[in-house]
Amino acid sequence: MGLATYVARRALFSFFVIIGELLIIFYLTNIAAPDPAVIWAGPESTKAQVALVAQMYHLNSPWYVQFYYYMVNVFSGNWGISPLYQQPVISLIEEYLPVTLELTIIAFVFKIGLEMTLGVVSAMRPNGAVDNLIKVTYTTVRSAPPFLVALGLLLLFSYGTHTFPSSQPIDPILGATVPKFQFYNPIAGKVTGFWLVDNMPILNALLVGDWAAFSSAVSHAVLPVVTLILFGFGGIVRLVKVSMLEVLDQDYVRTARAKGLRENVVIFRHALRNSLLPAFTLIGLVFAGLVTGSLVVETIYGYYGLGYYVAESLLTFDTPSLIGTLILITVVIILSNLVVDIGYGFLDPRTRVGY
Amino acid sequence: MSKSSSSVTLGIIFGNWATLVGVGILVVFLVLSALAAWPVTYHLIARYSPDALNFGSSNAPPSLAHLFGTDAEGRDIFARVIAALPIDIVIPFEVVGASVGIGFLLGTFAGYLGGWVEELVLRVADLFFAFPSVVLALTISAILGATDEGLRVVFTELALIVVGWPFYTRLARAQVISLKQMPFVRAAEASGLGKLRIIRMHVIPHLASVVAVYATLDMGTTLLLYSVFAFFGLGVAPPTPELGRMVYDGLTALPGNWWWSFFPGLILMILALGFSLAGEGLRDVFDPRLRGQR
Amino acid sequence: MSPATSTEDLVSAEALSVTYKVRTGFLGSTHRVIKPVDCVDLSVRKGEVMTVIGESGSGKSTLGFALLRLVKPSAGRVLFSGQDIGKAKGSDLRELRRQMQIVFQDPYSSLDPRLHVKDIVSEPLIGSGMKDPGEIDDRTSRAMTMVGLDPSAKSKYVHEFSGGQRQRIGIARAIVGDPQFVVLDEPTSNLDVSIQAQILNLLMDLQSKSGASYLFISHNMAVSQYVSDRVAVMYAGEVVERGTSEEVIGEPMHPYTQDLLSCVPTMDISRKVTDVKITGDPPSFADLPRGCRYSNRCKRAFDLCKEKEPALAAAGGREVACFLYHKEERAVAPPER
Amino acid sequence: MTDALRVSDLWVDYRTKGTWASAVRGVDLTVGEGEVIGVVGESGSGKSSLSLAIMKLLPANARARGRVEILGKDVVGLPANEAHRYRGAGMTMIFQEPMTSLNPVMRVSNQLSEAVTSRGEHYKLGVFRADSIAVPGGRDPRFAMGSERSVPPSKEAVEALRQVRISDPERTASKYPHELSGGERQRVMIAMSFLLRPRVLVADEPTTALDVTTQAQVLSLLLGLSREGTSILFVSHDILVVGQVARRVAVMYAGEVVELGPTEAVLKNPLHPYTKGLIGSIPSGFKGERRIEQIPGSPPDILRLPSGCRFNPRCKFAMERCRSEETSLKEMEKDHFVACHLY
Repeated sequence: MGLATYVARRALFSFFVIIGELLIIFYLTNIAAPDPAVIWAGPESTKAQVALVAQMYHLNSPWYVQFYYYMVNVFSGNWGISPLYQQPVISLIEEYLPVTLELTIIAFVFKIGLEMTLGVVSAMRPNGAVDNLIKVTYTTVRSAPPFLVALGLLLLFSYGTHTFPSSQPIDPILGATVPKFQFYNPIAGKVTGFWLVDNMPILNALLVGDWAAFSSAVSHAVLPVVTLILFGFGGIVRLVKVSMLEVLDQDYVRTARAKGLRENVVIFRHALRNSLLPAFTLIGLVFAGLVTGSLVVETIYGYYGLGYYVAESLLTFDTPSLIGTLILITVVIILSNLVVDIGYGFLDPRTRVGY
Repeated sequence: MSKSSSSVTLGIIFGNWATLVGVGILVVFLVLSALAAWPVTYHLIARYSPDALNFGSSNAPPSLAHLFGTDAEGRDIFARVIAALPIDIVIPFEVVGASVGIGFLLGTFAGYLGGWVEELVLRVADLFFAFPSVVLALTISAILGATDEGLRVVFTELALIVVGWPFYTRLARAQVISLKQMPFVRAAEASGLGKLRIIRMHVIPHLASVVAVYATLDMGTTLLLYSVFAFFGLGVAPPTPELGRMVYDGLTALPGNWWWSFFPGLILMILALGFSLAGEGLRDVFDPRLRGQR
Repeated sequence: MSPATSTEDLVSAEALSVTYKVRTGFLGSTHRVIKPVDCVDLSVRKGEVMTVIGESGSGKSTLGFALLRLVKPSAGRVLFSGQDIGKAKGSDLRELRRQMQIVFQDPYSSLDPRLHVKDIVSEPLIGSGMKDPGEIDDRTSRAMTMVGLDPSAKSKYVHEFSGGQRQRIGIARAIVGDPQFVVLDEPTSNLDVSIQAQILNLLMDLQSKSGASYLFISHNMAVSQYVSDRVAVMYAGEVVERGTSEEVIGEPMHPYTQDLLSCVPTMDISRKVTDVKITGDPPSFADLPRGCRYSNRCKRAFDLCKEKEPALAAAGGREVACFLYHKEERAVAPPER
Repeated sequence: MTDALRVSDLWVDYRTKGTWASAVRGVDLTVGEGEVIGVVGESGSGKSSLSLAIMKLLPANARARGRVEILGKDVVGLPANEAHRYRGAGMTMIFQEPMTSLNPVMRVSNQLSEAVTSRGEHYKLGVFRADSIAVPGGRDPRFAMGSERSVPPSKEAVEALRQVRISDPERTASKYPHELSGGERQRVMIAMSFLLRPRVLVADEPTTALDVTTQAQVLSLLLGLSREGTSILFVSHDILVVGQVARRVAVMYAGEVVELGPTEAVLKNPLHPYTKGLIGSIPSGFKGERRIEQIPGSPPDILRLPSGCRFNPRCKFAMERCRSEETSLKEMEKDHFVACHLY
């Protein structure tokens, strides 16, 4: 009952978020802009193209008619045509999204794991040598603009030592030969692929068992993943450290010790979970941060994913692509926040039931 | 106390020295950017004008003559970095200043007045919180900037403020809500002090210190964020030099002329570090919960 | 006991209720309404010390706050010298505020750490509209002297004072405007016994000198007995027994009051509180028993107690809300919970 | 009667502002088997530091000197990683704040079961045999991180909850601490002690945060525990509460024991002026009947202790000698000691 109410309320709120965002964008593109057709067609387009676009998006009609078609199009999946690629935005997203999703999820898992571990390690000996080293490292790293980290790694490991390749998600020669993953789909009743999975270079190679492609995809992903991990690094380290120190000072940790439990049991069973809890509230933000980071990271490494696509659209003022990806990213982030919050509710019994 | 001497040294350096270093960095950069208005600065410090073309020494690697090297047109990158400082420093102040102003005002009154005012402000702030703020700001900035290159930087700042204010609104409101429960505020109410006076005497002094900490830390973040906007061409219009854009422009010259991108990025990092260290120092002063255990 | 008391009411609460919304459900997704003060009638006479005794969660502090208009009642009203304080506005309200003051439990959080002592103490004067800095300064110094603080300390910050001295600052703030009514919300419960003695003696001296009415909120029987003329015992948001201190504490009638008193350790260590057989815990507002709110813990409860709620009515010289002393007809209307 | 706990010349120092300041100054105390001894003192008297030092649970910026023997074994000199062998079935502790003394993310039953497991391990080891190194690695799937499953509470846990008079113990066992009231939580803490069957229990203000009706129940449970052979060090600021449970009382002031004797003797015939003042400060009687005594001033800061007798600045009997010469405990009547130059 509680959970269902909660999810329903969140779903309703999420709907308003998307509507709100669409309103802002509609206002900017169709009303505030001095020449809406140019916005939609792109600044480089010819007069004829502009006229065509104006007709396509009903830009010569009154604003409420425009608004009607704008909303209908958004909710029916007709997200316009990218002037840059001359393809429907939705099919571009289909192509690029899985690549970035794979990259950010890998980075996310490693980042959370690494930061939490370092936070706990720092708290074991506050102001000790290890703690200070960690502190110096993250303070410096998080001040670096994401492109500087990417650039540094690129210069060192790609151009310098040639340890890792400098661009693309996979070696293009290998990439062309990897078959797409297929499986027997009991619902469709036939062998099909799965768009999300078979467009993820690492997972797809793994599932079809192409080891050459797999190792190529992995080595192409190393530098982007490391850069994403270092992007905004330290927030969780610090939070975990502070809350661990606080928890270690709590009465219930003393109770655990007074019970005669060994120190490692006290730390791992009693202190750890409580001190990791506050970090979970930051997890949604971390994920959103990684999505942002992927714009820069994919641009510099030429990693053809959603981030690269958004960056290209920004640089060429490709409005339909920008709006399409914005809506998509909003949905992804809303969903991830929902998952995080529900997960938090289950991890912390205090938030679960009211009495 | 069996701490190794090196760790104690690191601790001391990071305790008080860190704040000093942070403030030092900020002062140096503020002075430099103030001086950047006069051409004589470049001759004294960099020895070249940021716009002077010198095809004779184009693509020169870093050297004593050109500390950060030169670009394809032979312009001195060090001089161009100095020329880019004013805009890169002033933007965080403008953006954070405006966000703090709006957020502080809305949050304080929402928290103190309660009722429908609070409900409305909170809902709107929540709405903005649910947006992927950076991507939204980038999109807004790109849509508005598509038509007018000259106004792009203004649109970018607006976009950053649009996504920046909700944080301060929530921060201020949360602080006010907890202050409102404090017996000393209750006592002021019982004494017949007006709401405005209570806000002025009891709420704002407490709030200001907390907001100051976050604002200082946020300046560093905003600087980095703006550099990302500039990186994507959403900053000031060329030919005005701009650190983020210089990094982007330099990417084409990789791996050969790495210094085109590297030094502007490095300067951004040092500047952001300055804000971050100064903010951490403030936090230690104002937030006793974290005092001494950074 | 104290001869200065009159029978005229200074402050009276009429059918006063306070309700709060609390968040429940998954991540606070639903609300529930609780009623920490439930239809309470209470009056404080001119020049007397009235004590509200109650355990944690009995609603006693909320009641004190509502009497001062620091929380808004959901029903009922509070009269101060016949004037409805809920309706007062502007200069009337300022005058009321000057007449009614409060001393809080925690001497730390009740004093703004960023202000000088003089700014804290003079707050009620400024709140009542006093402008003349000379007069403000005079009265601040006088109030500080009265509570045993050196007026030369008025430019210090509160963190320079000990807990007991801080509580003196809080008392100075309360009395600086010569209020007729002061609410003392457990003013000594955070203090050590030796400091508590100093503060209690100070309060009693101030009260007898000024002739003001005090509403003392306490969970400590010995302290309540020591300071009060009259006593009201609260349980789960309701007053269950009310009368003079000699009656209620000397010869308690309500089973709750009796049990409460039997649990208080005294100098007579042969009387063991550990022999008292009381079960259960104080109820939570979210889960009140049917009928009389004490019926689930009461040793003398009978069928009627679990069905109807007894009303506060005269018995044995005081008022008691218990069916042992008056039968069915005194039940209140079926509770709407 | 053998001594379960023997504290001799115990000092506890805290590192503040670069120097060491002593919160406990040379305390000697013995607790017999099954005996309840009360320690009374105001804030800053060092009573909490004393309890933490006995439990070897002092914070990182504190150190203990002297001896604390549990059944003849000293724990002060013990390395930190061996202290756990003496806690649990050896000695355990109950804290003032029932709201924070249970782990908020673990079910009550699991926290109780831990006590059973811990006791088992101690028994396997032979509790005070420090030479037995091998500790069985009891891995209980219930306690794996994140898997806080609702396993049926162990019989022993339920039985312990019943013993501390919790109604519906099965349901309570499967709850989380935040779903319990303060009194219930403190009773869960006592149930834990019942399960551990410790030789020594340190109870640091165990009833201060509770209502009087709950306090009476908790006090009677503690007495029940002592009847089963547990020695209890009952620490409180309230001499009347201590009087209800303790056979002997130690009164602490500024880190020292200033008076020690049978409860009745100390309450009826206090010798030290501080004890007299403390008892005189307790409000009694109706309004206007009698004015309570008050001790002037406030307890000293451990960084700036007065010389001589620590109480002399607040003492109305203070003599010249009190300002210069320190005091030590003297036996005035049988088993009744006082540290005062008046005697």
